[in-house]
Amino acid sequence: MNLTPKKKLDIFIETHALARLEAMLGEVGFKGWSVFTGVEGSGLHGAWRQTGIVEGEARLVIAIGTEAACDAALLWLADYFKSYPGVVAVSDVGVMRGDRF
Amino acid sequence: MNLTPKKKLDIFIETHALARLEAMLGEVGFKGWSVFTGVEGSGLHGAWRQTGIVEGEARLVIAIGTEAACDAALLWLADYFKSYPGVVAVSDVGVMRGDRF
Amino acid sequence: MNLTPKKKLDIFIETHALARLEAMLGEVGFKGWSVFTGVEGSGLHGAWRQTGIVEGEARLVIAIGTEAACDAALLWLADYFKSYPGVVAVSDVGVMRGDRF
Amino acid sequence: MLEAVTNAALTNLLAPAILFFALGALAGWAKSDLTIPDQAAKALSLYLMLCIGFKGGVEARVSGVNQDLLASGALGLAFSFLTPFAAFLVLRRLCNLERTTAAATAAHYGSVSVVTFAAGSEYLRAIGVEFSGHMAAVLALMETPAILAALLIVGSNARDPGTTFKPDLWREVLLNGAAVLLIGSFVIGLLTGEAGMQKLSGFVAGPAFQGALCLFLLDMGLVATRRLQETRAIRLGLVAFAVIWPILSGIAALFAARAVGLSLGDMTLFAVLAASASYIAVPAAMRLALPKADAGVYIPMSLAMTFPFNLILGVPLYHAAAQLLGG
Amino acid sequence: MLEAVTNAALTNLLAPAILFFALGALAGWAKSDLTIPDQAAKALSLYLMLCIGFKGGVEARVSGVNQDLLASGALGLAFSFLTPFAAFLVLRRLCNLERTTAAATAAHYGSVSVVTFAAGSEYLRAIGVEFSGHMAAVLALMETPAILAALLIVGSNARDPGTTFKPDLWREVLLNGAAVLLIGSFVIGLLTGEAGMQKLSGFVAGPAFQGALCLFLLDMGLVATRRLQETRAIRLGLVAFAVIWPILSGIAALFAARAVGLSLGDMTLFAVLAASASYIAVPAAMRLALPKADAGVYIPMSLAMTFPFNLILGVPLYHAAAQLLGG
Amino acid sequence: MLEAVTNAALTNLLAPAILFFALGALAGWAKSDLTIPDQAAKALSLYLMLCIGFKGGVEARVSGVNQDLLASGALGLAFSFLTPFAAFLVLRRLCNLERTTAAATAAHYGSVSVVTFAAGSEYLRAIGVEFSGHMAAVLALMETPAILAALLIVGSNARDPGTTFKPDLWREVLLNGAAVLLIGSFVIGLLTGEAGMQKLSGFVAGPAFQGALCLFLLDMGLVATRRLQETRAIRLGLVAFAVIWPILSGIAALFAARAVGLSLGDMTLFAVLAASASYIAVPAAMRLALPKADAGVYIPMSLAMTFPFNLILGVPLYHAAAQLLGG
Ligand SMILES: Nc1ncnc2c1ncn2[C@@H]1O[C@H](COP(=O)(O)O)[C@@H](O)[C@H]1O
Ligand SMILES: Nc1ncnc2c1ncn2[C@@H]1O[C@H](COP(=O)(O)O)[C@@H](O)[C@H]1O
Ligand SMILES: Nc1ncnc2c1ncn2[C@@H]1O[C@H](COP(=O)(O)O)[C@@H](O)[C@H]1O
Ligand code: NA
Ligand code: NA
Ligand code: NA
Repeated sequence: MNLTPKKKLDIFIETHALARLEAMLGEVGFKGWSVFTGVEGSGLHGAWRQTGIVEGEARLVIAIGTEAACDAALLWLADYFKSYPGVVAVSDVGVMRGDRF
Repeated sequence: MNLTPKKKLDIFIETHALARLEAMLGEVGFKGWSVFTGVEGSGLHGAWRQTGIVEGEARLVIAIGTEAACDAALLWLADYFKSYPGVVAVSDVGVMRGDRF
Repeated sequence: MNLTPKKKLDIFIETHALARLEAMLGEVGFKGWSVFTGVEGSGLHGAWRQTGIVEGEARLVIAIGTEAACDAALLWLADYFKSYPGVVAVSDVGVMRGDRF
Repeated sequence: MLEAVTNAALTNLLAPAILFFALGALAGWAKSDLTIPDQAAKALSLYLMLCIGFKGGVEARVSGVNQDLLASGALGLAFSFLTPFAAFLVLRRLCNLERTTAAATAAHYGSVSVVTFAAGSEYLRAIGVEFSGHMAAVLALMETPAILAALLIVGSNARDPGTTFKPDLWREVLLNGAAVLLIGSFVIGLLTGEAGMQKLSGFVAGPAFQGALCLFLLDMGLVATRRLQETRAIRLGLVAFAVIWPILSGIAALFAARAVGLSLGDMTLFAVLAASASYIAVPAAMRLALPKADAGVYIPMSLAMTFPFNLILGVPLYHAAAQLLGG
Repeated sequence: MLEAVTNAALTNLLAPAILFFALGALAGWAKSDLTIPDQAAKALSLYLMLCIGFKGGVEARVSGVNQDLLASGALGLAFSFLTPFAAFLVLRRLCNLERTTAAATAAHYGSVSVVTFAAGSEYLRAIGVEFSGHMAAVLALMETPAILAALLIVGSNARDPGTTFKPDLWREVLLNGAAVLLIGSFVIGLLTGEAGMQKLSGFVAGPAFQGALCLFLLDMGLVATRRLQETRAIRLGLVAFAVIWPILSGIAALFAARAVGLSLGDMTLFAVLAASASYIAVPAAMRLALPKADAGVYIPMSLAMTFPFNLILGVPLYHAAAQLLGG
Repeated sequence: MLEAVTNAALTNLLAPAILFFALGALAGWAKSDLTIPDQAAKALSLYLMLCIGFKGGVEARVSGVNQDLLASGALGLAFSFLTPFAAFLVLRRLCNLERTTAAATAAHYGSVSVVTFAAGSEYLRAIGVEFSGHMAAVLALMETPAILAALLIVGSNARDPGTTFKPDLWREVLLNGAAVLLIGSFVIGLLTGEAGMQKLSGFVAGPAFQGALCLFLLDMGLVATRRLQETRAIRLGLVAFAVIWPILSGIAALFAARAVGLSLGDMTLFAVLAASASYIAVPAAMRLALPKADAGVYIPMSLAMTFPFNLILGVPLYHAAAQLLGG
């Protein structure tokens, strides 16, 4: 299979920032992303669990895109994470139809 | 730790194709996979959100397997994605007990 | 962007082991992790689906950390997987603010 | 006449269910973070279908399988299957919609909306107009034929010629969950009759049903407004279609219903069905059958334009027109 | 006699709850995409347990802690703990099941199914046969001992000797959610008595409970058929066990129940409990305690064979047998 | 007097809802695997808010917009906005809490808990004390001002000066889901009045509401105990605050309520509101507005200490005090 190298972002972020984050991803050049709900987690800001009562909840946003888009998103995230909980990890992936990313 | 290199597929696909996709994965040699539900997303075919009313929903299928199985799955997916929304990303992972994949 | 290389674990595991697993992750040096619920899956121990009635369910635990923490976790998992279903995959990721992992 | 319609519309507007829809719409529009969990919404929607089907079946058993049932059933099948052809032409010619998307949209308008039907029934109940239980069966029958019509319209070029993937189309179309649950519950109502109703009355009717409808409409309001806000460019032609087509379709349905001699209540409900557009079964089928059709067109139209229009103005309007026609 | 059983079976068959189970089974078998959201199903199952426990507690308070309660409680504990040993032998010898899987399966049959109990109670209510509230406590008591029996049977080689991981077995076994909710609700019912019932009657009994049971059984039908279709090779011996064992176990329970002098209704319910197989608490415990046992054997057996059999035929059968025995 | 309080507390303790809370707490403490699905819990909480708002609106319509409504509304706004300043000082000085966390915690105590209000209303209903429907509006009004107070307290250094990210604070604060649903349902109740109530009575009141409250409190018990067990170091000063502050706040509220002439029932409910602490709207706002505040402090305090205290002892205590004050 002929695969094109791209970057994949795994972004763990609180729900309230989701709309902003997605808008930013679109602006910096991501043509797509997918969002998942976590059920629990832990980090420097403590542990959380999704109970339906106290709604501490985090989302995982997976976004595959070009290195340039990825760098721009990281810049935004670096600023965001100064105040808010969350982490991001970057990895290398291969995709088919590379021009659609 | 003694790790064996394998390939990991992250497949974003609509729910209706899930049964077919899983059957295919089994046929081309994957010995396991896991399926997750997204809550929202965006792509070339537009944005969607899982609301319980209009059920546009995507699944993430994670399948770890051999390079050969991975290539066969990509072939199938390339054909499928000609008509239907979705993307797939391939990455390198290391696993324990390599013969069970 | 200045990224630090870290290891990412994708751990597929049954729900009943979750509390133990998380405790272990904390002990071996992971400063954070996130947990997701699968909706269905398949493996050497057969297929399962989350229905709300017979609750065969698996979780995906994503943990990003140092190579040392990762090795210690793999040791624990190797022992655990001798008796129980589940798999783990290790991959390379880059993170910002490397010292927080 | 106009005054009567206005009064009726006002009565309708002050029904709790409609007000909860408005509350949801307002909250969605103001971007409140109010949300109904998706699984709860799905469960509510299954519950509403179960109730509607079951109550219809019980009532149909009481009144027996009569000519009205056959007539309205046949009419329903005909409307669901035939109107998409007309709608397709209008959407192509007057609204300049791309071929596949036009066919998919036409299917939505040929098919029906369960919640619009529920709102219509509640409206009639509130103003004391009787209707037949078998209209629930007509509802179920009208879900699917429109999908077949769309497939016929698009013909063989529904999917990319290059692909070899063949979806399991017939099963999805004929055995979609909504139709199965509606028809199944109807049959169970038929089989158990009054005895079954005695056991379940407080579950399928009365405050429990009303309350669930309120909660579901609250969510519909939230989802519809949010969907509308996300829609990039709303074309005027499509907005016009989403409002005018239901009126035309509803009036045509009234004439047809009168021709076969349905009662006032049944005429109204049949018009409501004809005027309503699907947002559950048909979108699911279209994703499978016509993946190239643009969901960004048909979902906002049926969910965020036609649905609120019918809910708020359409229902009392069709009833007033049915009265005019001497139903 | 046969005619009486047939009539009873027919009455049972036409109960809405049973028909909804059939609808689900049919839809699942035809591969319809109808599904109940998993969290809704889980919530329904918790709700049913809460109702059963609470109602039982209230009724037990009314009738007081009497000898019947103690006798049936002791009998329940004994059946749950002892029958797995017999079932294990049969599964090993006659069905050739592998040792660990046989023990795990035996535990399922020693334990009980809450929904089968609910269906049995509704059946008795429908035909006007009285039973004691404390049978709900017996239900709760029978959940767990069978698990202990399986652990005893397998002995120390339950887990791989190479592993050092020790699951928190006792907590999971003794404090499994189903048992805690059933017993807890029973105690709350006992404590609040009629006063509590007055507040909650419309929530825990009547149409609300009936309706929830219908919806849950619809889902059980869907899940059971789907599970069956996914089961690779269904061995005849296991199918035979899944149908014959409940009958034998039910009849043994009837004799025991008569011996201690239970009423007709209580005899029937005790047979239903003995005949029913767990599909919630025991599978969860087995995944933890006996991970090498094959869930592809015990889940389809208890969920997709024994459960439907008991629901549709078993319940009226055990009742007829109880009458024969002069309960 | 003491005897009366003890008796009242006992009555309260034996209410099914309180017992279900205790069951949940016990199960959580014993680490049972009992859990309520999160979407079901969320749906229950929305349902409870809808009911409380709607019932309040209907009753407010019956009694008309009177001086009491204005007085208690104004009082509610004042308490919600002003008490956080006092609470902040206490938390800083006496409990040595870090500045931002102290402000966030103070906001929780200025705001209110819907379920504590529901429990208080049920308590009054159970002992036959009347209260006004418009107290539900007071509940809704008290949700938000406390958040504004916290923002004022912390001032401009709420977020890291280095960041340029500006959250959409006002929308989240003013249009939080809980407030929107409560106020919206209240208005719908006002608009539809008795006619609406007739349609929905069995849904929003009686056993359905009581049962949902039981189920939700069961989950609250589970979640609260689990949250407490996960809390690393519980500081004595904070435990003391979580119990003493509500009492002081409740008593202050009683004096204020008597001063403006509220009835005995309304006085009690106003004290309950003042004494209760938010665990839905305020935590969500704080995550956005004061991300540096430690959720590991304010969540366990409001959810796992103050909530159970109010539920079990506080409610009867405030009522007894209201009687003493001659309400
Ligand atoms: N090392 C990690 N691996 C995976 N997820 C993490 C990690 N650190 C943090 N997270 C997730 O991000 C959330 C916020 O992180 P933090 O800002 O460290 O509290 C946590 O609650 C986790 O869900
Ligand atoms: N670049 C991407 N990264 C992550 N997920 C994506 C990406 N592109 C598409 N997806 C997911 O796949 C779905 C279908 O993609 P598409 O065919 O591009 O509309 C989207 O709705 C997303 O959920
Ligand atoms: N190769 C794989 N790729 C992704 N997930 C897997 C894989 N193998 C197993 N799993 C997941 O882990 C669970 C237990 O695996 P197993 O022990 O192989 O039965 C499965 O049910 C899957 O959810
Ligand atoms: Na239509
Ligand atoms: Na049994
Ligand atoms: Na307060």
